Amino acid sequence: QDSGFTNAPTGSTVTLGFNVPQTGPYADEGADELRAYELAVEHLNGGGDGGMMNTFSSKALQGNGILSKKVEYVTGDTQTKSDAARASAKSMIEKDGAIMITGGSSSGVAVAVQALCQEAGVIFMAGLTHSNDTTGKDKRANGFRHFFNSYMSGAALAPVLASAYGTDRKAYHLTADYNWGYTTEEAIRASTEAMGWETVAAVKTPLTQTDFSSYIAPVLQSGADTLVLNHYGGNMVNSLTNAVQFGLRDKQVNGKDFQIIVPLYSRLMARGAGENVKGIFGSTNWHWSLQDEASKAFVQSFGTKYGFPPSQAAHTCYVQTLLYADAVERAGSFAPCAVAEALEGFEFDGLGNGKTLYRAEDHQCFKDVLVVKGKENPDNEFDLLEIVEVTPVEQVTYAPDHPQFAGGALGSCNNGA
Amino acid sequence: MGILEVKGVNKRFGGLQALGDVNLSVQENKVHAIIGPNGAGKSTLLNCLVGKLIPDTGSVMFKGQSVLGRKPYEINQMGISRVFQTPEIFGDLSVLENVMIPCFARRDGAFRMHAIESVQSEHEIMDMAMTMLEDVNMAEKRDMHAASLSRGDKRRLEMAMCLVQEPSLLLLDEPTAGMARADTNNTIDLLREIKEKRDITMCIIEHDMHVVFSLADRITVLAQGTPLVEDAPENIKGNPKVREAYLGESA
Amino acid sequence: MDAIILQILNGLDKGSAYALIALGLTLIFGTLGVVNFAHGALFMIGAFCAVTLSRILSISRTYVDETQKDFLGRPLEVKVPYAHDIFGPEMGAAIIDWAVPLSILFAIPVMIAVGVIMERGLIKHFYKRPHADQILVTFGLAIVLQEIIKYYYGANPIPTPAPAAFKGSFDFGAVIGFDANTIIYPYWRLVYFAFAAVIIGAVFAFLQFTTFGMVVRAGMADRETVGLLGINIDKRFTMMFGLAAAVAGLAGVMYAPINSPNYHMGMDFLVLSFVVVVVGGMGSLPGAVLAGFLLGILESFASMKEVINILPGINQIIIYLVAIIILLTRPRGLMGRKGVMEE
Amino acid sequence: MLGLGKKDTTLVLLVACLTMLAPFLLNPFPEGSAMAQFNAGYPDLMQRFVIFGIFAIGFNILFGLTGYLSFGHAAFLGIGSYAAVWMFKLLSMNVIPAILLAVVMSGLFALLIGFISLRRSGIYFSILTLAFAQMMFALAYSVLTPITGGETGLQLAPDDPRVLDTATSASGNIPVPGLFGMEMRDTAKLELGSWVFTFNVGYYFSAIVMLISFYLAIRIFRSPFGMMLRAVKSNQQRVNYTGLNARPYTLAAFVISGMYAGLAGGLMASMDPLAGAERMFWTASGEVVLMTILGGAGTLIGPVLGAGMIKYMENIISKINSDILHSWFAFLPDGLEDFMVAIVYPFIGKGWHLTLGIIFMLVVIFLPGGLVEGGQRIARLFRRKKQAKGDDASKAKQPAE
Amino acid sequence: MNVKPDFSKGKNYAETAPAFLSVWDIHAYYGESYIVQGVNFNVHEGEILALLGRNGAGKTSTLRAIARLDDPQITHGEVWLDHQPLHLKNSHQAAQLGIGLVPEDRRIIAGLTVEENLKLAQIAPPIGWSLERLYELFPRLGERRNQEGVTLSGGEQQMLSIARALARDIKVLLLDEPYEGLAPVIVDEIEKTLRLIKEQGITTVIVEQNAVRALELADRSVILDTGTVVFDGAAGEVLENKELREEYLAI
Ligand SMILES: Nc1ncnc2c1ncn2[C@@H]1O[C@H](COP(=O)(O)OP(=O)(O)OP(=O)(O)O)[C@@H](O)[C@H]1O
Ligand SMILES: Nc1ncnc2c1ncn2[C@@H]1O[C@H](COP(=O)(O)OP(=O)(O)OP(=O)(O)O)[C@@H](O)[C@H]1O
Ligand SMILES: [Mg+2]
Ligand SMILES: [Mg+2]
Repeated sequence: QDSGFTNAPTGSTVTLGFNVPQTGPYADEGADELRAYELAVEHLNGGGDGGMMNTFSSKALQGNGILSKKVEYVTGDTQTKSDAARASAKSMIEKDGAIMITGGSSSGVAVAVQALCQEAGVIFMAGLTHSNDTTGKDKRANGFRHFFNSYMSGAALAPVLASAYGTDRKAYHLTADYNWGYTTEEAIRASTEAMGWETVAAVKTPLTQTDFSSYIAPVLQSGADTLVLNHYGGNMVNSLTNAVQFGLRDKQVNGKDFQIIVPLYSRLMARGAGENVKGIFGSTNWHWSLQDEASKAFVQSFGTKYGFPPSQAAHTCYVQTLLYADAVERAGSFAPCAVAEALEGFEFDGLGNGKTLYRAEDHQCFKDVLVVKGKENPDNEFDLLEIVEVTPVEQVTYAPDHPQFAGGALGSCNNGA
Repeated sequence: MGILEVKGVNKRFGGLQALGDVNLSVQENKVHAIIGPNGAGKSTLLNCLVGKLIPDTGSVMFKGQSVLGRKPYEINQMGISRVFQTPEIFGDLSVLENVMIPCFARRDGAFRMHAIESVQSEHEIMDMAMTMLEDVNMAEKRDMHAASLSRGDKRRLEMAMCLVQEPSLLLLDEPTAGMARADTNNTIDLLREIKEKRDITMCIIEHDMHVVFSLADRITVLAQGTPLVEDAPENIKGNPKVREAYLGESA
Repeated sequence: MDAIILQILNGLDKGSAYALIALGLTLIFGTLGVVNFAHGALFMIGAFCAVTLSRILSISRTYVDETQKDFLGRPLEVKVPYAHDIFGPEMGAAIIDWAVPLSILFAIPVMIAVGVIMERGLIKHFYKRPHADQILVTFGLAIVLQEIIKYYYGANPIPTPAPAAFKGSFDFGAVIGFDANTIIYPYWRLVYFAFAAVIIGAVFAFLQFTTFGMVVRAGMADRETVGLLGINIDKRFTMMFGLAAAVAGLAGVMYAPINSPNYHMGMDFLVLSFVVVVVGGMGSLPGAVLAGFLLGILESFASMKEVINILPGINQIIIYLVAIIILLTRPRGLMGRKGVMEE
Repeated sequence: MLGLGKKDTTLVLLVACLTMLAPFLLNPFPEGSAMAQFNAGYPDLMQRFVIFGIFAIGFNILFGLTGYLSFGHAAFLGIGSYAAVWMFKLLSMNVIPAILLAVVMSGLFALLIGFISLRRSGIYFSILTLAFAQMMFALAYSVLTPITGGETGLQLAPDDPRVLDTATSASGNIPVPGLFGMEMRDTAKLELGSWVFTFNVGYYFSAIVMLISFYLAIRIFRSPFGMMLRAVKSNQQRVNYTGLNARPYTLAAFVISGMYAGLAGGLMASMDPLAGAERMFWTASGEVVLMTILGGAGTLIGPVLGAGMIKYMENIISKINSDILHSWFAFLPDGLEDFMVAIVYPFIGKGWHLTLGIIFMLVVIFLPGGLVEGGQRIARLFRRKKQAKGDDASKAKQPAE
Repeated sequence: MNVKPDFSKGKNYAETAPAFLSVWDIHAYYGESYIVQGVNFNVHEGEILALLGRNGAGKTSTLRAIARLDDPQITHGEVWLDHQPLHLKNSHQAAQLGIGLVPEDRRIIAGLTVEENLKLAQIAPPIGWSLERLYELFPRLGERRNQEGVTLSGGEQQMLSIARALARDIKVLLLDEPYEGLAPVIVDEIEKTLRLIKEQGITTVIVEQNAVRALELADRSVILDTGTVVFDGAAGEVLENKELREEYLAI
């Protein structure tokens, strides 16, 4: 029996904590994450068709739970607020004896819960979090991120944008006024400027803004010919809708067609923007239309169970659960430090994004990044984005001490009590 | 020099000259009555004295100091208390508490924070308040919610609240309106008694001539915002101008 | 110069949304004196009336098309709206396209019914209760309404586009002699502005030229006495509530194309609309409208990058800052009535 | 006792017993049983109960006594948290200086905001406080990110100076808040049969602070100061014409309640050293209003009950998922089980808001005085029963007519 | 007294003479406090009834109960006006059936001008005196028609309150202390008006502390004490009966 760490499982079961937004604006995203988690648990316990367990390069998982303990789970509501997220994570740790916490759909929450897990001595497998900080200045030894980040978005998008729109563009950034917005703007600016674009202005917009008209109206006057919306979720839906309403995309500036770019796409949110996403570039961690075996297997089992394809949030959450389980199997222990060691520098394949590395220095996964575009003629209601390019991992890899990730330290892993 | 000197006070409301050049001198330890038709500006004049209104021009001196520009509570602390025409009491508090509050104001001034002591331990204040309630015959109602008092009782309570402060100048705006005859008589006695016991000056507005003539040492008749006459009570009764403008035949 | 005109225009349009929302709130909060935290929910329900109607219009029959495949590679189920069958494909498509304007007709009875039911069933018992109780009950109601919508429509925004005829924007600058593309203005926002003006005008006229407004105001100041004068004030309060709900709902219907409706849009607007009403002055309809436009325009100016560069973060706080300044300099807001909710 | 009347002493003792025995009372169901889901006796939630209790008690001093409805009180909670975390970052992990600074800072802000806002009354006051709080939230969330940590919140880092303490513990981790060697998170477990009871240092520390706050609040309620505040609520005109300056009284109440909020914020940061801007959002201010009214505004114990109720819903009901539901109804035949789950499902888990909304409405409709009134009604019912018995007895003695 | 007369139309009244307004054994509560404890009296068409009693005797409460206001709540008893069962109605229905109450605190509606206050009374049918006629009766109101009602002087408010009742076509006028706060000349004036009103056939119930004046005006009198009727008879009788006067009216 394992012992000497927080919530060491004693019985025949092991409890995982799924902490997702169940209320608030990201509730649908959270619901999709939860579906993925339930699917993952089913697969881990040997149910269903096994999904990506069949394609996963590591074969440690047997379909008999984790280390032969049946996987059980508890759920909590982050409300997309760091306080609430921490409260529910704490209750899962303190009350339900969760050995690992995973989930979330915003960077603020991820960072907050990651710090909590570090303190409490459990592993945190981040869900959807895209800010550089999660594995940058706010990284923690007990926290791991599979999802990509702002820097990778910039690095992946820039070449595609250059080839589609040319290298002589004037960009106007609208940036959500909080950490994720800052890192995303920084990343996109850095990579687009590197290929010759000019940034004419970058304006911060309040998180609580719902109508972006007064930010969008001056764009044309500024002489910019490209609008970058560093917005996510409801902000993105509204700002994009407003921008299209203003007819920006029908205009010509500097002799070029005006273009809009959304660095981070989410299919669920794209649906909220409706027709307006057509032809607009962005990046995403994963998309269900990927044709590799792993993705197909995942879409197959998810789609059969729930009737629609999974979102990128669902994908990353599913993968994180498998990765955790696999690491425990390989380490032969639930002890966080052992698990962390097993994950650090772990190389794998067969989970949908090609060959992937969990880098030891910052606990960030490095894998291919998708550049997508709003589809002009969707075949069905889920077919909103088309993959323009799969940017190879080399192109989005950066040094651990890259300035965009400066500050902070991983610290050492914590086994807790 | 009176304790209260009002000089050349004017007050306009839009097009209405509510007070026009009012001069008034109230002598110490005297009861000065202000009478006059409805809308003559009597209440407005009191409002100017207690800081509820600021006169457009003129001066109001109390004990040689100007009251103009001071806040109502400062004026009260100078020693002016007022009973309003429509009772202003603390409806949510008990009758006893209603009377205790002015006791505190008298002892502690405009602000003092007794946040930790208990009300129950303030014996002297409680005693003071109870004595006052007995004086106005309301002792048995001490625990009643002030809002549920009948109208006459509310007036008596308000008067008790003013009297307990032992102000040097007490302004009474129709203190006995709506009071039963018996209570009116009691009130007259009470006011008399207080006047004798303590050195107190009163300024009283009343439409009940019985009250006015029983109490007043001097009477000012106000009509349309200006003093018509000022004289001793005996002379007022007979004044034909006053009879016509105000008293009518029945007086 | 053109930048300033642009922001004024923008402010006007944002202001018309604020004014319209605040107008409905003023009828309930400023006039009936009920602190209605469910007002945002009414706005949201209005927007979902548009969503619902467009869904109703596009109710479809399905047939399986073997030639096409769905995401799992199964034969695709193709949907054809009944509207296409009934009115012919062209006319049917046009009707679906015009769902939002059509929703106005749909929303009026729905919203009046919602308002009346809400008042009769719930609010009626709270006129005499403390504001705190009103807050609790209406907040509870708002949550319930919100959750019901979320249950049926999900948490994501639902795109509800304006008719194709209103797509794109009007080059205002070109018309008044500036360079092309400097001052542009989406057509639908022009429609919204005009619509707001009409509604505001109609509500004003109704309250100004009938005794209705006076009676309701009197009823709020003193229900008992109004009853003594033989007036059935309950009935009028109910009507007022229905009216307010309809105004809120219409504001929501027309707002749907501007921002895709989601279940929490009401809460997003709630605080702001209270601020607008209070800054305008309690009990004053013109005040609410004026404050709506004023705050809209100021917000637009504060969002200019030139301004943000000088005062970082000003766009975040401008509305509240202005609210504080106005409330401190004008005790009862811009045009507030004395004695309304001041106790 | 302690300068309180008999009734109040009983109340304080009762609350003291309840808080001290909370680990038992809140864990009535044996571990592993189907009902264990409803156990609330784990440190985080217990801490939240008492901390939000403090917040609500303080809010009630302002709202319950003066009637001034502040809609921005969460700002002070936020300030308290930030102050405490900064103290952890700069000085030491001891909670005492952190909490002191939290109280002082929130008191200062309350003084400033109160001084300005109290120039208006009624709804105008509410909106002023709301505006201040929203501004503070917006700034904390974005522009002031260097001071507040922005969206992520202000957290401890291994490279903090912490002049009186080590920056990192021996194991290379950030140290945790403590009180002279006792860590706030230290927990002892007591297993009795299949029951597990948890005793947590942080909880008991907060509980004692709460008891002190509660006691002080009672003293304030029963003091001449409290009476003045009620007078201000009842008739401010009269207060002024009685020679009392209402402003310092209301301002004092505002500052005191702001300090309570700061204390709550400081404690929150001491239990969990991260301060987020969302704590200052208007919904957080609204929450304390709701807690107070739900429990019973103007009553002593009401706000604590309200706080407990809302936090319980938020933390317990929201965590029930369909899996757990199925296990509850597993004893039913399959069809019926699914049916029951389908009925209950919308109200739990992600539907916990719905349940909360319904409870708000039910309480305010049927118990106009909040939960306290509910308690009183039950008490009255019992008393009446007793009385009825007594009446019967006395009737029996009377001779028949 | 123990047999309840049948007040409905077309029936023979067994005991009472034709009564226009009948108050039959009403009991009314403010919340838990029992205030009106079984009040009985009849008012005949066209007469003036003086309802007298000490402060807190329950006069106001009785009038409010008759006018069917929410407080106090009638728990038992009946009120009939001109064959209509008022106890089954609520206040606005009672008003439409012809009850006109002039409340003791006047209840001028804040935020409305004098004229609006009067217009408000003429919204629900039946409509009584025209505005012109009212302004003729109270010229002061005419002068102040555009002033906000609550800024009127106390006496002016009283006039407005009476005028507002007359603006409706009422069958019974319930006056709660109409003379309170009025200058003696105006009291004379109102008394004249009341006589005038009486000539028009309007039935009046008047509650007044100035008992003598009220009794001079009234045909009959009912005296209340702690919520019950202690005297019911001709007005003159009270004036003659010294005991009664001293015991219940203290005059
Ligand atoms: N705030 C105000 N705005 C406009 N007019 C006012 C205001 N206050 C008082 N008035 C007017 O000023 C005049 C004087 O009013 P005041 O209340 O002083 O009369 P009064 O002598 O007290 O009469 P009463 O004996 O009837 O109480 C009245 O005609 C009144 O209508
Ligand atoms: N709202 C109320 N709640 C509880 N008790 C009340 C309320 N209003 C009046 N009372 C009580 O009812 C009794 C009768 O009051 P009422 O006002 O009818 O007396 P009244 O005869 O009109 O006296 P007054 O001459 O002083 O106006 C009083 O004892 C009073 O305290
Ligand atoms: Mg007067
Ligand atoms: Mg009375």
